[in-house]
Amino acid sequence: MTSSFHKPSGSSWIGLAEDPLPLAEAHQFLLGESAGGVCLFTGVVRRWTGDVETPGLNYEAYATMAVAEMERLAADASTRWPVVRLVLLHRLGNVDAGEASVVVGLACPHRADAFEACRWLIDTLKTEVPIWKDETEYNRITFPIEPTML
Amino acid sequence: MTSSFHKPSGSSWIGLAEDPLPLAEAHQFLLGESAGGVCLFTGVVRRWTGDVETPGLNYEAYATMAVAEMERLAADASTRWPVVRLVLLHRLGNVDAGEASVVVGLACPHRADAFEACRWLIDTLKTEVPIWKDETEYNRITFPIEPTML
Amino acid sequence: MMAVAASKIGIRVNVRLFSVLREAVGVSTMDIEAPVGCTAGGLLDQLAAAHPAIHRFRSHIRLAVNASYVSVDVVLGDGDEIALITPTSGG
Amino acid sequence: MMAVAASKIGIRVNVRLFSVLREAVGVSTMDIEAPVGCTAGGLLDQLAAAHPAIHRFRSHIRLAVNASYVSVDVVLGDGDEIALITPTSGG
Repeated sequence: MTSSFHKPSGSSWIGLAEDPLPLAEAHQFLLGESAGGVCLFTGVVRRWTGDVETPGLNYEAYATMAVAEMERLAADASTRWPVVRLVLLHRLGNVDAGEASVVVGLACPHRADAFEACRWLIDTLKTEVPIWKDETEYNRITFPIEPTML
Repeated sequence: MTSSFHKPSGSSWIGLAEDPLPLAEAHQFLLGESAGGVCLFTGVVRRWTGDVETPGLNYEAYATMAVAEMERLAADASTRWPVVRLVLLHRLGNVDAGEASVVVGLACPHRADAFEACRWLIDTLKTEVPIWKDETEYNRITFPIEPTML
Repeated sequence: MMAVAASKIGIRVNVRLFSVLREAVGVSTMDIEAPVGCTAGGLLDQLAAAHPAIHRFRSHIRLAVNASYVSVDVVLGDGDEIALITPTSGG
Repeated sequence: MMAVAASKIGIRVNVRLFSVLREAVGVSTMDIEAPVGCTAGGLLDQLAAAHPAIHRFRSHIRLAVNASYVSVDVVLGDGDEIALITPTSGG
């Protein structure tokens, strides 16, 4: 799992990697002359939930399927909304509190579509894409990391 | 109207200026340890609407009132949603096609609130804040720019 | 009572115009004398009577006094800044 | 017909476990022999009978074959990769 978030060539940027998320590049990728509305969602690992402290989370994935599902969701979104550009990047491994674990971005001609598609994508990613968070695995990897997973 | 987007000291960053919008700084400002969901909306001047080309737009404001209204909307949002951080920046003067005219960002503990508050803020800004776009004024400023407006 | 006083002593207010109103009227600001007790709506009546462009946009105009939206029945004070706000189009 | 053939000739499939199932069972992958004509649901029955942890999570498990979600009645082929997907929690 040493792959990084390679720059995209087409209109979608989809990725899964252990590197910190390239947030500024993701935002820049969405901006352009044909999209009037750009909605960017960033999910961050919260340190505090009430009085309970979370130092960080570990994210595990069935990586080949997760990428395939992310591609499928992106294609679905593009049939439902007029998507100009799309970003869907998820981080794996240890993510410290305060760091971003996921970024979802949509560029559409109008803002209502950008908001709706972005919301749909993050909601659907959470239920459909085989990625799991685990607080107890943070900084305690006991299973072998498979180099062929991506 | 020579003021720029000064960096904020508190939890809200509100501004109105002729400078290009500080998009990366705005996103960075929203990220932190207590907000799990960050929703950032960027409005961009579209070059094409069907076959009609827009080289750019000119934005005019009743600047003192616009800033006051933006502050009021930010305060309203904070009573309606659990807002951790908020960004509301609007550009004035000439904005070329492909450039951002407005950025609205919300950091909340959970994503549903971030999406809803962000959508409400951009929708309400459009109807309540005294800012006007004008395509014909782009690159043709015929009225005096008042240095005391901000 | 007010009406009698108004005919005797005037107030001065500053009117701000923007966007289509500024273009149609040809100025961005006007110093106006108004009777004491004059409301924001009363001032708008006076301006609409004097300027066909303001009359034309009248049903779309919201009023602000000193940078806050007000209802038409608010009474103006000397030195107030009154803005005629046509539908906004920021974003 | 299938059932008869299944008892004669087997297929080999690879089972993938993640998250709570990987922790509970203690392995992340298993090579399993199954009868020809075995369905994804049939394999899950077999696994649930052999592993109490899989039995315990059974009602929450969705099945994927070769990296796509499938229904329980899909027939497995030799060399298929079957993943047992407990409720996901990405984001």
